[in-house]
Amino acid sequence: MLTVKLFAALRERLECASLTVDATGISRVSELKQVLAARSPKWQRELSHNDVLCAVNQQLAASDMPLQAGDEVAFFPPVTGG
Amino acid sequence: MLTVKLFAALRERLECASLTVDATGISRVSELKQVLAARSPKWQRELSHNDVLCAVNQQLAASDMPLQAGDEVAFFPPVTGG
Amino acid sequence: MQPRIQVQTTDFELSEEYQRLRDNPACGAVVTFTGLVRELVQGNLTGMTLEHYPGMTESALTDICQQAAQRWELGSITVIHRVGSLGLNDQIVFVGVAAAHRQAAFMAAEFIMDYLKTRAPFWKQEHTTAGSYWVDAKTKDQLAAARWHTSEAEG
Amino acid sequence: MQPRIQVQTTDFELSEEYQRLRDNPACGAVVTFTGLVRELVQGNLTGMTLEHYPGMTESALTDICQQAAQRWELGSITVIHRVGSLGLNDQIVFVGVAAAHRQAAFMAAEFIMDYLKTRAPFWKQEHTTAGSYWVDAKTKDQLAAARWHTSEAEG
Repeated sequence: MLTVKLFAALRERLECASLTVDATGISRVSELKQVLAARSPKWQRELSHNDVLCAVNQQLAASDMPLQAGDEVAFFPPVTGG
Repeated sequence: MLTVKLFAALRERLECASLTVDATGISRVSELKQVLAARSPKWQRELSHNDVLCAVNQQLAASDMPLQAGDEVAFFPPVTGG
Repeated sequence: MQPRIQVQTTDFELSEEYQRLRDNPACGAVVTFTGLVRELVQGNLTGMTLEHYPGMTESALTDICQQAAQRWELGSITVIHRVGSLGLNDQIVFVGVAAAHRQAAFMAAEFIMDYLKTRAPFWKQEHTTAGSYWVDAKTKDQLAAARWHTSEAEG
Repeated sequence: MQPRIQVQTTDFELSEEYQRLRDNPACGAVVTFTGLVRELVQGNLTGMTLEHYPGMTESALTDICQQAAQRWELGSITVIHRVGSLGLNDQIVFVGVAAAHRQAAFMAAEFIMDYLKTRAPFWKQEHTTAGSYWVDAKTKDQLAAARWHTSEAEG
Protein backbone atom coordinates (compact mmCIF):
# COMPACT_ATOMS: atom_id res chain seq x y z
CA MET A 1 0.00 0.00 0.00
CA LEU A 2 0.91 3.65 -0.45
CA THR A 3 -0.21 6.26 2.07
CA VAL A 4 -1.38 9.50 0.43
CA LYS A 5 -1.68 12.74 2.42
CA LEU A 6 -3.24 16.04 1.35
CA PHE A 7 -2.78 19.43 2.96
CA ALA A 8 -4.30 22.91 3.22
CA ALA A 9 -6.53 24.06 0.31
CA LEU A 10 -6.06 20.71 -1.47
CA ARG A 11 -7.23 18.80 1.62
CA GLU A 12 -10.23 21.12 1.96
CA ARG A 13 -11.31 21.04 -1.68
CA LEU A 14 -10.96 17.25 -1.94
CA GLU A 15 -12.47 16.79 1.53
CA CYS A 16 -9.78 14.24 2.29
CA ALA A 17 -6.71 14.41 4.55
CA SER A 18 -5.33 10.91 4.01
CA LEU A 19 -6.07 7.72 2.10
CA THR A 20 -4.31 4.50 1.13
CA VAL A 21 -3.82 3.28 -2.41
CA ASP A 22 -2.87 -0.22 -3.58
CA ALA A 23 0.74 0.08 -4.75
CA THR A 24 0.36 -2.57 -7.47
CA GLY A 25 1.34 -1.19 -10.86
CA ILE A 26 2.43 2.20 -9.47
CA SER A 27 6.14 2.76 -9.95
CA ARG A 28 6.34 6.58 -10.00
CA VAL A 29 4.62 9.67 -8.58
CA SER A 30 3.16 10.45 -12.03
CA GLU A 31 1.45 7.04 -12.10
CA LEU A 32 0.00 7.55 -8.61
CA LYS A 33 -1.37 10.90 -9.78
CA GLN A 34 -3.13 9.14 -12.69
CA VAL A 35 -4.70 6.60 -10.35
CA LEU A 36 -5.93 9.39 -8.03
CA ALA A 37 -7.19 11.51 -10.95
CA ALA A 38 -9.37 8.57 -12.04
CA ARG A 39 -11.36 8.84 -8.76
CA SER A 40 -13.44 11.82 -10.00
CA PRO A 41 -13.28 14.93 -12.22
CA LYS A 42 -12.60 16.97 -9.05
CA TRP A 43 -9.50 14.90 -8.21
CA GLN A 44 -8.46 15.10 -11.85
CA ARG A 45 -8.76 18.90 -11.77
CA GLU A 46 -7.12 19.51 -8.40
CA LEU A 47 -4.10 17.31 -9.06
CA SER A 48 -3.52 18.72 -12.55
CA HIS A 49 -2.67 22.23 -11.27
CA ASN A 50 0.89 23.09 -12.24
CA ASP A 51 1.73 24.38 -8.81
CA VAL A 52 0.78 21.25 -6.82
CA LEU A 53 3.85 20.09 -4.90
CA CYS A 54 4.70 16.53 -3.97
CA ALA A 55 6.74 14.99 -1.15
CA VAL A 56 7.77 11.35 -0.97
CA ASN A 57 8.60 10.14 2.52
CA GLN A 58 8.57 13.76 3.67
CA GLN A 59 11.10 15.02 1.10
CA LEU A 60 10.09 17.27 -1.82
CA ALA A 61 10.00 15.09 -4.95
CA ALA A 62 9.46 15.44 -8.71
CA SER A 63 6.84 13.54 -10.79
CA ASP A 64 9.33 10.97 -11.99
CA MET A 65 10.30 9.98 -8.41
CA PRO A 66 10.14 6.13 -8.11
CA LEU A 67 7.70 4.73 -5.53
CA GLN A 68 7.52 1.47 -3.66
CA ALA A 69 4.99 -0.16 -1.33
CA GLY A 70 5.02 1.53 2.09
CA ASP A 71 5.93 4.98 0.82
CA GLU A 72 4.16 8.08 2.18
CA VAL A 73 3.28 10.47 -0.64
CA ALA A 74 1.92 13.95 0.04
CA PHE A 75 0.36 16.47 -2.34
CA PHE A 76 -0.07 20.10 -1.36
CA PRO A 77 -0.30 23.69 -2.67
CA PRO A 78 2.75 26.00 -2.63
CA VAL A 79 3.85 26.60 0.95
CA THR A 80 3.08 29.92 2.68
CA GLY A 81 4.69 29.77 6.12
CA GLY A 82 7.11 32.19 7.74
CA MET B 1 39.21 81.06 17.70
CA LEU B 2 38.85 77.50 16.41
CA THR B 3 38.36 74.59 18.81
CA VAL B 4 40.39 71.52 17.84
CA LYS B 5 39.58 68.08 19.25
CA LEU B 6 41.56 64.87 18.96
CA PHE B 7 40.36 61.32 19.62
CA ALA B 8 41.57 57.80 20.32
CA ALA B 9 45.11 56.89 19.18
CA LEU B 10 45.67 60.42 17.84
CA ARG B 11 44.72 61.94 21.22
CA GLU B 12 47.03 59.49 23.00
CA ARG B 13 50.04 59.92 20.71
CA LEU B 14 49.80 63.73 20.70
CA GLU B 15 48.96 63.77 24.43
CA CYS B 16 46.26 66.31 23.74
CA ALA B 17 42.45 65.99 23.71
CA SER B 18 41.54 69.57 22.86
CA LEU B 19 43.15 72.94 22.11
CA THR B 20 42.18 76.31 20.67
CA VAL B 21 43.83 77.94 17.68
CA ASP B 22 43.63 81.56 16.54
CA ALA B 23 41.40 81.52 13.45
CA THR B 24 43.22 84.44 11.80
CA GLY B 25 44.45 83.48 8.34
CA ILE B 26 42.88 80.01 8.44
CA SER B 27 40.17 79.62 5.82
CA ARG B 28 40.17 75.85 5.25
CA VAL B 29 40.83 72.56 7.07
CA SER B 30 44.05 72.08 5.07
CA GLU B 31 45.40 75.41 6.40
CA LEU B 32 44.51 74.48 9.99
CA LYS B 33 46.43 71.23 9.49
CA GLN B 34 49.51 73.22 8.37
CA VAL B 35 49.31 75.45 11.45
CA LEU B 36 49.04 72.39 13.73
CA ALA B 37 51.84 70.55 11.89
CA ALA B 38 54.16 73.50 12.62
CA ARG B 39 53.82 72.80 16.37
CA SER B 40 56.34 69.90 16.30
CA PRO B 41 57.64 67.07 14.10
CA LYS B 42 55.29 64.74 16.02
CA TRP B 43 52.21 66.79 15.09
CA GLN B 44 53.51 67.03 11.53
CA ARG B 45 53.86 63.24 11.36
CA GLU B 46 50.57 62.32 13.03
CA LEU B 47 48.43 64.70 10.97
CA SER B 48 50.05 63.69 7.69
CA HIS B 49 48.73 60.10 7.82
CA ASN B 50 46.45 59.48 4.85
CA ASP B 51 43.80 57.85 6.98
CA VAL B 52 43.30 60.72 9.47
CA LEU B 53 39.65 61.75 9.34
CA CYS B 54 38.30 65.23 9.99
CA ALA B 55 34.94 66.51 11.20
CA VAL B 56 33.87 70.18 11.15
CA ASN B 57 31.10 71.02 13.59
CA GLN B 58 30.58 67.28 14.12
CA GLN B 59 30.10 66.41 10.45
CA LEU B 60 32.69 64.46 8.44
CA ALA B 61 34.54 66.96 6.22
CA ALA B 62 37.20 67.00 3.49
CA SER B 63 40.47 69.02 3.56
CA ASP B 64 39.06 71.81 1.43
CA MET B 65 36.15 72.44 3.83
CA PRO B 66 35.97 76.21 4.60
CA LEU B 67 36.38 77.23 8.25
CA GLN B 68 35.31 80.26 10.21
CA ALA B 69 35.93 81.52 13.74
CA GLY B 70 33.96 79.49 16.28
CA ASP B 71 34.09 76.22 14.36
CA GLU B 72 34.82 72.95 16.13
CA VAL B 73 37.30 70.85 14.14
CA ALA B 74 38.09 67.25 15.10
CA PHE B 75 40.85 64.95 13.84
CA PHE B 76 40.73 61.23 14.48
CA PRO B 77 41.81 57.81 13.18
CA PRO B 78 39.41 55.63 11.16
CA VAL B 79 36.44 54.68 13.33
CA THR B 80 36.17 51.17 14.80
CA GLY B 81 32.84 51.02 16.62
CA GLY B 82 30.02 48.53 16.24
CA MET C 1 26.59 22.30 14.89
CA GLN C 2 23.14 21.03 15.87
CA PRO C 3 20.42 23.60 15.05
CA ARG C 4 17.63 24.14 17.60
CA ILE C 5 14.34 23.52 15.73
CA GLN C 6 10.92 23.94 17.34
CA VAL C 7 7.46 23.62 15.80
CA GLN C 8 4.89 24.53 18.43
CA THR C 9 1.41 25.92 19.11
CA THR C 10 2.68 27.92 22.11
CA ASP C 11 4.32 31.34 21.99
CA PHE C 12 8.08 31.84 22.39
CA GLU C 13 10.20 34.35 24.31
CA LEU C 14 12.74 36.21 22.18
CA SER C 15 14.87 37.02 25.24
CA GLU C 16 15.29 33.32 26.14
CA GLU C 17 16.25 32.43 22.59
CA TYR C 18 18.68 35.35 22.44
CA GLN C 19 20.37 34.34 25.72
CA ARG C 20 20.93 30.86 24.33
CA LEU C 21 22.41 32.26 21.10
CA ARG C 22 24.76 34.78 22.72
CA ASP C 23 26.18 32.23 25.15
CA ASN C 24 29.23 31.53 22.99
CA PRO C 25 32.48 33.47 23.59
CA ALA C 26 33.58 33.01 19.95
CA CYS C 27 30.46 34.78 18.59
CA GLY C 28 30.57 38.55 18.08
CA ALA C 29 27.25 38.83 16.24
CA VAL C 30 23.69 37.69 16.86
CA VAL C 31 20.98 38.36 14.25
CA THR C 32 17.34 37.60 15.00
CA PHE C 33 14.34 37.70 12.72
CA THR C 34 10.78 37.59 14.06
CA GLY C 35 7.73 37.35 11.82
CA LEU C 36 4.46 38.73 13.22
CA VAL C 37 0.81 38.58 12.15
CA ARG C 38 0.30 42.01 10.63
CA GLU C 39 -2.87 43.81 9.64
CA LEU C 40 -3.99 43.40 6.04
CA VAL C 41 -3.96 46.57 3.95
CA GLN C 42 -7.79 46.40 3.99
CA GLY C 43 -7.58 46.13 7.79
CA ASN C 44 -10.16 43.36 8.25
CA LEU C 45 -7.95 40.51 9.49
CA THR C 46 -9.16 38.87 12.69
CA GLY C 47 -6.55 36.10 12.94
CA MET C 48 -5.01 33.17 11.10
CA THR C 49 -4.57 29.41 11.30
CA LEU C 50 -1.27 27.75 10.45
CA GLU C 51 -1.37 24.19 9.14
CA HIS C 52 1.77 22.09 8.68
CA TYR C 53 2.95 18.62 7.71
CA PRO C 54 4.16 17.10 10.98
CA GLY C 55 7.45 15.30 10.60
CA MET C 56 8.32 16.80 7.23
CA THR C 57 8.30 20.28 8.79
CA GLU C 58 11.05 19.42 11.26
CA SER C 59 13.19 17.64 8.67
CA ALA C 60 12.79 20.47 6.12
CA LEU C 61 13.84 23.07 8.73
CA THR C 62 16.81 20.95 9.84
CA ASP C 63 17.90 20.56 6.22
CA ILE C 64 17.67 24.34 5.60
CA CYS C 65 19.79 25.06 8.70
CA GLN C 66 22.39 22.51 7.65
CA GLN C 67 22.65 24.13 4.23
CA ALA C 68 23.19 27.51 5.95
CA ALA C 69 25.91 26.02 8.17
CA GLN C 70 27.69 24.67 5.06
CA ARG C 71 27.62 28.09 3.37
CA TRP C 72 28.73 30.28 6.29
CA GLU C 73 30.78 29.92 9.47
CA LEU C 74 28.11 29.90 12.16
CA GLY C 75 28.11 29.39 15.91
CA SER C 76 24.47 28.42 16.45
CA ILE C 77 21.06 28.53 14.78
CA THR C 78 17.56 28.52 16.23
CA VAL C 79 14.35 28.22 14.19
CA ILE C 80 10.92 28.29 15.87
CA HIS C 81 7.70 28.16 13.88
CA ARG C 82 4.25 28.30 15.42
CA VAL C 83 1.24 26.35 14.15
CA GLY C 84 -2.47 26.50 15.01
CA SER C 85 -4.49 29.62 15.77
CA LEU C 86 -2.83 33.03 15.90
CA GLY C 87 -4.20 36.52 16.56
CA LEU C 88 -3.16 39.97 15.36
CA ASN C 89 0.44 40.93 16.23
CA ASP C 90 1.18 37.38 17.43
CA GLN C 91 4.63 35.97 16.79
CA ILE C 92 4.69 33.42 13.92
CA VAL C 93 8.32 32.57 13.30
CA PHE C 94 11.74 33.16 14.86
CA VAL C 95 15.13 32.70 13.21
CA GLY C 96 18.24 33.42 15.26
CA VAL C 97 21.85 33.05 14.16
CA ALA C 98 25.05 33.58 16.16
CA ALA C 99 28.37 33.87 14.33
CA ALA C 100 31.86 35.29 14.77
CA HIS C 101 31.17 37.95 12.11
CA ARG C 102 28.07 39.97 11.31
CA GLN C 103 28.00 39.31 7.55
CA ALA C 104 27.67 35.54 8.07
CA ALA C 105 24.94 36.02 10.70
CA PHE C 106 22.91 38.38 8.47
CA MET C 107 23.28 36.25 5.33
CA ALA C 108 22.39 33.00 7.10
CA ALA C 109 19.28 34.49 8.75
CA GLU C 110 18.03 35.84 5.41
CA PHE C 111 18.83 32.58 3.62
CA ILE C 112 16.96 30.51 6.23
CA MET C 113 13.89 32.76 5.97
CA ASP C 114 13.93 32.71 2.15
CA TYR C 115 14.20 28.91 2.05
CA LEU C 116 11.66 28.42 4.85
CA LYS C 117 9.15 30.55 2.91
CA THR C 118 9.44 28.37 -0.20
CA ARG C 119 10.40 24.89 1.06
CA ALA C 120 9.01 24.24 4.55
CA PRO C 121 5.49 22.72 4.55
CA PHE C 122 3.46 25.39 6.34
CA TRP C 123 0.22 26.93 5.05
CA LYS C 124 -1.50 30.07 6.30
CA GLN C 125 -5.25 30.55 6.31
CA GLU C 126 -6.29 34.13 7.02
CA HIS C 127 -9.55 34.82 8.84
CA THR C 128 -11.17 38.12 7.92
CA THR C 129 -14.53 39.72 8.62
CA ALA C 130 -15.46 38.64 5.04
CA GLY C 131 -14.46 34.95 5.43
CA SER C 132 -11.42 32.65 5.57
CA TYR C 133 -8.89 32.40 2.76
CA TRP C 134 -5.78 30.32 2.12
CA VAL C 135 -2.88 32.69 1.51
CA ASP C 136 -1.46 32.57 -2.02
CA ALA C 137 2.25 31.87 -2.47
CA LYS C 138 4.14 35.01 -3.49
CA THR C 139 6.33 35.27 -6.57
CA LYS C 140 8.47 37.68 -4.51
CA ASP C 141 9.31 34.81 -2.13
CA GLN C 142 10.24 32.50 -5.01
CA LEU C 143 12.56 35.19 -6.37
CA ALA C 144 14.10 35.80 -2.95
CA ALA C 145 14.93 32.09 -2.62
CA ALA C 146 16.22 31.92 -6.21
CA ARG C 147 18.92 34.53 -5.40
CA TRP C 148 20.77 31.87 -3.42
CA HIS C 149 20.81 29.34 -6.27
CA THR C 150 22.55 31.92 -8.43
CA SER C 151 25.28 32.56 -5.90
CA GLU C 152 25.64 28.80 -5.46
CA ALA C 153 26.30 28.45 -9.20
CA GLU C 154 28.72 31.37 -9.12
CA GLY C 155 30.53 30.16 -6.00
CA MET D 1 9.75 58.28 11.57
CA GLN D 2 11.90 59.29 14.55
CA PRO D 3 14.66 56.73 15.23
CA ARG D 4 15.44 55.82 18.83
CA ILE D 5 19.17 56.53 19.35
CA GLN D 6 20.99 55.80 22.60
CA VAL D 7 24.69 56.16 23.44
CA GLN D 8 25.26 54.88 26.96
CA THR D 9 27.72 53.28 29.39
CA THR D 10 25.01 51.03 30.83
CA ASP D 11 23.87 47.71 29.38
CA PHE D 12 20.62 47.31 27.43
CA GLU D 13 17.86 44.67 27.44
CA LEU D 14 17.12 43.15 24.05
CA SER D 15 13.64 42.10 25.15
CA GLU D 16 12.63 45.68 26.03
CA GLU D 17 13.91 46.98 22.71
CA TYR D 18 12.14 44.20 20.85
CA GLN D 19 8.81 44.88 22.59
CA ARG D 20 9.04 48.51 21.53
CA LEU D 21 9.79 47.53 17.91
CA ARG D 22 7.05 44.93 17.53
CA ASP D 23 4.37 47.25 18.95
CA ASN D 24 3.15 48.29 15.48
CA PRO D 25 0.24 46.41 13.85
CA ALA D 26 1.48 47.31 10.34
CA CYS D 27 4.86 45.60 10.89
CA GLY D 28 5.22 41.92 10.01
CA ALA D 29 9.00 41.73 10.44
CA VAL D 30 11.47 42.65 13.17
CA VAL D 31 15.21 42.17 12.60
CA THR D 32 17.69 42.72 15.43
CA PHE D 33 21.47 42.77 15.37
CA THR D 34 23.53 42.59 18.55
CA GLY D 35 27.31 42.99 18.56
CA LEU D 36 29.18 41.33 21.45
CA VAL D 37 32.75 41.48 22.77
CA ARG D 38 34.17 38.21 21.45
CA GLU D 39 37.36 36.40 22.34
CA LEU D 40 40.37 37.15 20.16
CA VAL D 41 41.69 34.24 18.12
CA GLN D 42 44.75 34.26 20.42
CA GLY D 43 42.35 34.12 23.37
CA ASN D 44 44.05 36.73 25.58
CA LEU D 45 41.45 39.50 25.57
CA THR D 46 40.49 40.75 29.03
CA GLY D 47 38.13 43.56 27.98
CA MET D 48 37.87 46.74 25.95
CA THR D 49 37.27 50.47 26.25
CA LEU D 50 35.04 52.31 23.81
CA GLU D 51 35.77 55.99 23.21
CA HIS D 52 33.41 58.24 21.25
CA TYR D 53 32.94 61.84 20.15
CA PRO D 54 29.97 63.03 22.22
CA GLY D 55 27.46 64.99 20.18
CA MET D 56 28.81 63.90 16.81
CA THR D 57 28.02 60.27 17.68
CA GLU D 58 24.31 60.96 18.13
CA SER D 59 24.06 63.09 15.00
CA ALA D 60 25.98 60.55 12.89
CA LEU D 61 23.68 57.72 14.06
CA THR D 62 20.55 59.80 13.44
CA ASP D 63 21.79 60.63 9.96
CA ILE D 64 22.47 56.94 9.17
CA CYS D 65 18.96 55.97 10.34
CA GLN D 66 17.39 58.71 8.25
CA GLN D 67 19.24 57.47 5.18
CA ALA D 68 17.92 53.96 5.85
CA ALA D 69 14.35 55.29 6.20
CA GLN D 70 14.71 57.03 2.82
CA ARG D 71 15.87 53.83 1.12
CA TRP D 72 13.34 51.37 2.57
CA GLU D 73 9.80 51.47 3.93
CA LEU D 74 10.37 51.09 7.67
CA GLY D 75 8.15 51.18 10.72
CA SER D 76 10.73 51.95 13.42
CA ILE D 77 14.47 51.89 14.07
CA THR D 78 16.46 51.62 17.29
CA VAL D 79 20.24 52.02 17.58
CA ILE D 80 22.01 51.64 20.93
CA HIS D 81 25.79 51.87 21.26
CA ARG D 82 27.66 51.44 24.50
CA VAL D 83 30.79 53.40 25.46
CA GLY D 84 33.28 53.02 28.32
CA SER D 85 34.59 49.76 29.76
CA LEU D 86 33.28 46.43 28.52
CA GLY D 87 34.12 42.84 29.47
CA LEU D 88 34.12 39.58 27.53
CA ASN D 89 30.73 38.66 25.98
CA ASP D 90 29.31 42.09 26.90
CA GLN D 91 26.83 43.68 24.52
CA ILE D 92 28.38 46.53 22.48
CA VAL D 93 25.78 47.58 19.94
CA PHE D 94 22.13 46.96 19.10
CA VAL D 95 20.35 47.71 15.85
CA GLY D 96 16.64 46.87 15.58
CA VAL D 97 14.38 47.50 12.61
CA ALA D 98 10.63 46.86 12.26
CA ALA D 99 9.02 46.90 8.81
CA ALA D 100 6.00 45.58 6.94
CA HIS D 101 8.22 43.20 4.93
CA ARG D 102 11.27 41.17 5.88
CA GLN D 103 13.51 42.24 2.99
CA ALA D 104 13.33 45.91 4.04
CA ALA D 105 14.02 45.04 7.69
CA PHE D 106 17.05 42.88 6.83
CA MET D 107 18.52 45.35 4.33
CA ALA D 108 18.08 48.35 6.64
CA ALA D 109 19.69 46.58 9.63
CA GLU D 110 22.70 45.56 7.52
CA PHE D 111 22.98 49.02 5.99
CA ILE D 112 22.89 50.71 9.41
CA MET D 113 25.61 48.40 10.76
CA ASP D 114 27.82 48.88 7.67
CA TYR D 115 27.53 52.67 7.87
CA LEU D 116 27.91 52.74 11.65
CA LYS D 117 31.15 50.75 11.34
CA THR D 118 32.66 53.27 8.93
CA ARG D 119 31.02 56.63 9.76
CA ALA D 120 30.07 56.83 13.45
CA PRO D 121 32.87 58.20 15.67
CA PHE D 122 33.54 55.26 18.01
CA TRP D 123 36.98 53.77 18.71
CA LYS D 124 37.74 50.45 20.37
CA GLN D 125 40.78 49.84 22.52
CA GLU D 126 41.34 46.18 23.31
CA HIS D 127 42.92 45.17 26.61
CA THR D 128 44.89 41.94 26.46
CA THR D 129 47.24 40.16 28.84
CA ALA D 130 50.06 41.59 26.64
CA GLY D 131 48.91 45.24 26.77
CA SER D 132 46.29 47.61 25.33
CA TYR D 133 45.88 48.26 21.62
CA TRP D 134 43.65 50.50 19.51
CA VAL D 135 41.76 48.32 17.05
CA ASP D 136 42.69 48.86 13.40
CA ALA D 137 39.93 49.76 10.94
CA LYS D 138 39.11 46.82 8.66
CA THR D 139 39.16 46.97 4.87
CA LYS D 140 36.30 44.45 4.99
CA ASP D 141 34.12 47.06 6.73
CA GLN D 142 34.98 49.71 4.14
CA LEU D 143 34.02 47.28 1.37
CA ALA D 144 30.77 46.36 3.14
CA ALA D 145 29.78 50.04 3.33
CA ALA D 146 30.84 50.64 -0.29
CA ARG D 147 28.27 48.07 -1.52
CA TRP D 148 25.52 50.56 -0.69
CA HIS D 149 27.08 53.39 -2.75
CA THR D 150 27.00 51.12 -5.79
CA SER D 151 23.33 50.31 -5.39
CA GLU D 152 22.67 54.03 -4.86
CA ALA D 153 24.27 54.77 -8.24
CA GLU D 154 22.36 51.92 -9.89
CA GLY D 155 19.03 52.81 -8.30
